[in-house]
Amino acid sequence: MTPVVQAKGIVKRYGHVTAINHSDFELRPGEILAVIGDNGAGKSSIVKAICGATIPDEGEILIEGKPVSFSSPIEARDMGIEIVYQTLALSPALSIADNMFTGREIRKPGFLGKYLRMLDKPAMEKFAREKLTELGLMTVQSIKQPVETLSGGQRQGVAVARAAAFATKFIIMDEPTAALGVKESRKVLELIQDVKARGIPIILISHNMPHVFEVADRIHIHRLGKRLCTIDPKDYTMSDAVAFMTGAKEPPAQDAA
Amino acid sequence: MTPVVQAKGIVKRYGHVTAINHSDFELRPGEILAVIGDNGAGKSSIVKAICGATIPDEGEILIEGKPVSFSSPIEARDMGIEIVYQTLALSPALSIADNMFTGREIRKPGFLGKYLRMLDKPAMEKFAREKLTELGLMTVQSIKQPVETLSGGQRQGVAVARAAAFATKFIIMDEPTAALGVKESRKVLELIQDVKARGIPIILISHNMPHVFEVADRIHIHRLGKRLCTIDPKDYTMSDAVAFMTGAKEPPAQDAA
Amino acid sequence: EINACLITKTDTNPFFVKMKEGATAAAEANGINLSTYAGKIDGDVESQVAAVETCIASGAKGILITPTDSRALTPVITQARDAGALVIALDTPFEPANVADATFATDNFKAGVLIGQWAAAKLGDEAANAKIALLDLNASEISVDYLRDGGFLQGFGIDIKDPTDIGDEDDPRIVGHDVTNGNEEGGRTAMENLLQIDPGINVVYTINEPAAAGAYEALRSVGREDDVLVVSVDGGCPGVQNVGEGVIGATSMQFPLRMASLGIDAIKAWAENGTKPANTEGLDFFNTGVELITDAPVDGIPSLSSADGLKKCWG
Amino acid sequence: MSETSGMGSKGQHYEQVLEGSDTRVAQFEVRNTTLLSRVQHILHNNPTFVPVIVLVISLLAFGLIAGGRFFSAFNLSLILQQVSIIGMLAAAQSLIILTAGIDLSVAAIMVLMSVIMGNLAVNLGVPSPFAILLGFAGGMAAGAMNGLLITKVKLPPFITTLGTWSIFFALNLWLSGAQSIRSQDIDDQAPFLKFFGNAFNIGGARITFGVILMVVIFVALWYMLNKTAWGRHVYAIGDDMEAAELSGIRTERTLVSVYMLAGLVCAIAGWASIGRVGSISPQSFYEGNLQSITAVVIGGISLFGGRGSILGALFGALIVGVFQSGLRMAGVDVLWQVFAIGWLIIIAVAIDQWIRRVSA
Amino acid sequence: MSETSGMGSKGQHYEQVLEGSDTRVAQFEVRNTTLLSRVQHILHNNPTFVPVIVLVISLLAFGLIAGGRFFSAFNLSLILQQVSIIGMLAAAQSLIILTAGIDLSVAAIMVLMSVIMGNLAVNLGVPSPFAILLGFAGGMAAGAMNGLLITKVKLPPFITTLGTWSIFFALNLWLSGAQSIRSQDIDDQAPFLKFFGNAFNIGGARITFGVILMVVIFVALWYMLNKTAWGRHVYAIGDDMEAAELSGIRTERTLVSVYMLAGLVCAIAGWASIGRVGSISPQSFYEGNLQSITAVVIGGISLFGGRGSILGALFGALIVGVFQSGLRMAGVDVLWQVFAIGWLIIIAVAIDQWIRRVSA
Ligand SMILES: Nc1ncnc2c1ncn2[C@@H]1O[C@H](COP(=O)(O)OP(=O)(O)OP(=O)(O)O)[C@@H](O)[C@H]1O
Ligand SMILES: Nc1ncnc2c1ncn2[C@@H]1O[C@H](COP(=O)(O)OP(=O)(O)OP(=O)(O)O)[C@@H](O)[C@H]1O
Ligand SMILES: [Mg+2]
Ligand SMILES: [Mg+2]
Repeated sequence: MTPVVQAKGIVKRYGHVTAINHSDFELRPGEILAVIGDNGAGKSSIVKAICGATIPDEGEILIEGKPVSFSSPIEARDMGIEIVYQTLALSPALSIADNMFTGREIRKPGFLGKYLRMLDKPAMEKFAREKLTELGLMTVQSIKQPVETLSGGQRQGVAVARAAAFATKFIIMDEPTAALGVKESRKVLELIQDVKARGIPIILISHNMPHVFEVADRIHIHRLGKRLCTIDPKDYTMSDAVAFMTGAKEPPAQDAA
Repeated sequence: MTPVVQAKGIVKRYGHVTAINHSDFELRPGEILAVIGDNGAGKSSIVKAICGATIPDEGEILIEGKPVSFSSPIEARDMGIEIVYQTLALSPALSIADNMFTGREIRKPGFLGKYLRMLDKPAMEKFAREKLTELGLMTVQSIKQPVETLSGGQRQGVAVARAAAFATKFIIMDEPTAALGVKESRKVLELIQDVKARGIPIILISHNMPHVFEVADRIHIHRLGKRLCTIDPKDYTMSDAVAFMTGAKEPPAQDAA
Repeated sequence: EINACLITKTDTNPFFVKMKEGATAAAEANGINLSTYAGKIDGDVESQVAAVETCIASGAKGILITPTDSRALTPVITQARDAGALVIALDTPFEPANVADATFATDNFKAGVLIGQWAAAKLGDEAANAKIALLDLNASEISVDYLRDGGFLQGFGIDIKDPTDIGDEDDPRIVGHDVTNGNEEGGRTAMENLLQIDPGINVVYTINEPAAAGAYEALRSVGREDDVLVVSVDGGCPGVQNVGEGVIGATSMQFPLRMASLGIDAIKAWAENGTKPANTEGLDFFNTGVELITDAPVDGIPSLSSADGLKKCWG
Repeated sequence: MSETSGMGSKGQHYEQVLEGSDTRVAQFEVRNTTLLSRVQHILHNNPTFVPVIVLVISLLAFGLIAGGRFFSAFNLSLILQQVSIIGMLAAAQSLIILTAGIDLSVAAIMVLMSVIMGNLAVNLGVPSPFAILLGFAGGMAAGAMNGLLITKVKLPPFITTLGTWSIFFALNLWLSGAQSIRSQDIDDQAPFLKFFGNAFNIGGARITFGVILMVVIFVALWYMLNKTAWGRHVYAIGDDMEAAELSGIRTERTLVSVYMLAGLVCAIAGWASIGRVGSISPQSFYEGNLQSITAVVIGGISLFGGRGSILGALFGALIVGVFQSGLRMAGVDVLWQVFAIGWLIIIAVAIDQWIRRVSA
Repeated sequence: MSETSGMGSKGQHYEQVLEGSDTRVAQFEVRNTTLLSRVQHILHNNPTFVPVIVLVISLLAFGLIAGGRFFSAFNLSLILQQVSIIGMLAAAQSLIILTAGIDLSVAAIMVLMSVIMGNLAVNLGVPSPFAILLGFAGGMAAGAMNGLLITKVKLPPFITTLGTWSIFFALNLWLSGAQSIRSQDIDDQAPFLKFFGNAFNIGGARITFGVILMVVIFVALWYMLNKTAWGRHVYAIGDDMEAAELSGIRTERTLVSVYMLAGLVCAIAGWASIGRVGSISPQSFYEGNLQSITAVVIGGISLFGGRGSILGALFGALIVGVFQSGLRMAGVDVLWQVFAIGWLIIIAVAIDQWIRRVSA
């Protein structure tokens, strides 16, 4: 089966800092791929390179076997790729509903929508409320509230809900549960599994080993700017994974795939 | 023993949103107090009220038995209170060393420092590098690097190192390990215990139950803007704590302290 | 080869644009190499100082300048003269005038007096009950502004008190002063404002013809265009045309082209045999003259018709 | 693997209890203690009220100071006329300020386009509607130049428009030769250029088409900003450009469209200015850039972008107009008018900040 | 409690392996492929080079166009003199722009203070040094007014200084009666006011004390910004105000000190301007605000605050001076000078952005 994403020899330098150092990457259809690694290992950098949020200096990216070179994340999004950024990418002064729909707003039916391009706010608000309820974000007091008035975790919930609602090809989640509470994290993990059940593969960056081992089909271990190895969580323990990623143990000799 | 911090009936409203709803708070000498609660429960709000970063609408705060009303976090800091904010509070364009020392820079000895007020940059850089090494943040390539070029976790490391280095009264840490890797989180927990061993109490907000149960002496459970109860981690299980904080179970009838 | 400089107040006012054209043409005819400079806006002393310095540095034999501030430029002008350049003030005299070697200027006060007298004569006995609006330049009250304004009022027969201060008069016939920035938009707004204070205004003094055109639009919009006397100063061709069409009752024409060409001639003479131009008898400057242009001449005030004016106008 | 014994079928052991967790949406009682804070709250939720109230207060104040004349229908309609051109520029400026930009070139574009329309129609005999359309195209091109420099070359808007302001101003002087086109010549050759100078009277008030045009422009832009996706994108860009980009807004395209639209509005204002002034003068509106910014900030639109309603700019322009008219009627020197406007800016924005403080 | 079996003595079971983890600091080889990107890198690490290079290039270019006269020691020193006042304003402006502010009132403060000094010393007979000190105090007071409005009333700097600009301008016209004080009168009554007009010659160059003063101001401010804690705080505030506040900087006090210092520098520039112009003219330097901003941005200081070196502003001012002088010498019309300066701003800042792009 052709991988959904295949990246070869990606390099990204920032001045004297090397963020990605000839790294490979592979996401297979229908899987949840966890990406783990130390802080600053280059995890965010490599997924950003895949979705066009940064443009790599070297290397090749194939999506479903076809070479792509995105110049902006919008191109990736138009292909049905959704990303939950570590920085969330929400507009603080806009409402939750507006944020959920940026770039794909619903217009009113009929003349108003077609010619006057009027937005259908009630429809968008209803949808947004439903998605937040699915995630169990019950502390959000009003759906018209500007995002800047939400707590850190509530914001993360909004970003995750948005990605899950609109992805068709794959989703990248960069530490989606970092700021979330126990209950909310659990909901996100459930959501990830729901998405997978819909056949959409997911790249999950996380520092939470129990979460990673619970949901991942494969684990990509990133170290010093490159892929060290990929392991199957059924074959290795969390201790092994942590040992590989921190350099405490040598990784297994890798097979081709 | 007089509590280090005692807060009574704190209220904070933002327009129509109630962030703190007549909440109490208590930190005892030498202890690690964990604060847990759902996203948006008001954890960040209450600790910000304690350290002067927000000014509560109602209520009373005593520090070491003396009523205080901070009008800015600088006043709290001058008393030896350090905070690691959820948003970190680092200046992106300044170097790691500059960030560690903002507001308490080291001046050159002698005439240069005294009359020309010249900074002793080498001394500050050396100190900063030591502190980061203690935390195990080995991926930081240069101490003169602007903070904006660090990964999310590296930044958090800088903020934690700064607080630990300078606190004398107590430290508030708002989710200090949220963005940290396994190794780095571990270092932060060790650091927290070191700080406690120095006799400095710590308020630790965290969503990570294993961490909380590992280090906390007492756990403050926050729910819907107020303190629901405080529990001793030796008397209750993680499941109990989670059940209380999510409203799945009624909290125990609270004793006076 | 003779180097010379022309430094005007701005490059945006048609008056100076024309002056520059005149000087450039005269310089070409006389084989003089002329460089031109200007301030960015009225009052831009710094640009003019820099321009004079550049002229000194480039070894100019003569400098023609319309000082943007008649008092401010003295030191640099003195430097220029020390460096051997003939300095001639055009249009606006220095204070004192002998800062420059010579001044070729319109008597702005006289220009005001002419239109003031004309307006008073035109109204006859009604002049005692006139309601006068004065549309001035801007808040800074520079010399052209107070000279023309004061000249007009004095010509009209009003005590102007401090001649350098606008608006200190207490004659009840004055409805008010407002500023126009010397353009149509400002003229219109100012006229509207003053009409609000007293709709019965029947004499309007304007700092220049664009302001007059704007004032006329305001009058027209309230149907008063035919029963108000609008007077102005300048003598630009569009202004003279406006006199012909009844927009402006009378205007005092000045002669920027003449100033410029006289200036160039003087520099040539200075460069060739070291002679300096002389002032007009009884004045501390060489008066390049003002002519009253109106199609409704009154006795005792010599004037030209707009048709004749069009032959002499400058732009 | 024995190590993972802590994990149940559904995550960590302690997560098993989540089934029973509370599912209600949080609700708290709302109380506002003092009258002042209640007013502050109401205004906070309806920020456009603030300039409206300032406007009403200044109207009343000047009514008292300057007397009944000030309140005549005619005088009030006159203020509208005087405000109309700066109002349109303020509309254009608002669009740009909402994207966290600033446009120092709006007045330069306006004057340049009116000069182009005039030169074409009056001097070169191009039919007026055609000349006007060319002026509109020019306005959009000027806006596109700003927009492209900002998005493609990544220059800050302040710098870009500081530069293009000089450029447009120089072009304007060059094309016009610093000469005005006379009102009478326009009447003869191309009266259509003065279309917006036409007026009708209702009950003593004289309403020019230009005033109507200003209102129409504001309403249309308000609709676009508040009821269409494009408008939401404009706000999102002003709010946080990077977040907007990452969340799927074509920020560059939207920004260029904003600058082009602003350029078009300026060109329309240029046309309207011919009707208002009567003639076409390359020297007028030199201070129009700062005046438009003044109107926008008095109207409560944040210079940091993303916050405020474009209608605020309309009220802001009216407030300045009322002040100027009122001060003149009260016989205040130009000098002190300048002084008063300075304080007006500071006080109006201070009130606005006080209202916003509620949420800080 | 059996549930916690997953936890060892030191955290979770899987954390036990951390003992063996790698402890080296990460190192990567550094390679820059093309010559262009290498240049870009060097400049990126030394951003002040950029305006220096632009300055050298423009000097060479105008040397070619305008011929040898341009390169004479006298002409070059003349450019320095011409730049000195705007240069000092640019120094004040830089301070403020580094805090992410902007000051539209610098030139107004400067002129107002020179008028005050002149009125006191020449018209009222106050001894010159005393008049000058009062002017300095006035400059600091004006700066304090800006600073307090910005910190206490929380107005954006653009709006504050737009307002105070009007206020200072009106005061200036009022105090001076719109009249200049003549050079001769200053010579008679208070020659010390002209101190900075004195000059000495070295090899054909004429260096005024005003030029020296400008350089001294820049060096002093550079030292303060880069070598003292106060300077680091200024950068931190410009970078992220909230973070600066939370990380223990007394942001309000620092900001007020910045505005007061800028006001003082403006007052000093006001004194120097008397020496430069020779007289005291309330109308001069009307465009000084925008010119100082132009110098600052051409010098590579970010309008968003926190980035750039104050020395850049010096080079920025020199670049503009060289351009203006060169264009004048080459006989270019003012019209086209304005046009050229417009492009200069855009191109200089575009180059600067290109250099910065390396890290984006
Ligand atoms: N804009 C930038 N400029 C310079 N260096 C950068 C930039 N962005 C990232 N880096 C560097 O690249 C390296 C990788 O960063 P990245 O954000 O990809 O790490 P990460 O694996 O996502 O870490 P974390 O788990 O902390 O999020 C880090 O050393 C960081 O300092
Ligand atoms: N500036 C603000 N304006 C309006 N509402 C706010 C503001 N700050 C916080 N809130 C609201 O107050 C409530 C408590 O927020 P707080 O940040 O204290 O939560 P928290 O317990 O720290 O959550 P998290 O675990 O997600 O960080 C939330 O509902 C939030 O929406
Ligand atoms: Mg990351
Ligand atoms: Mg929080």
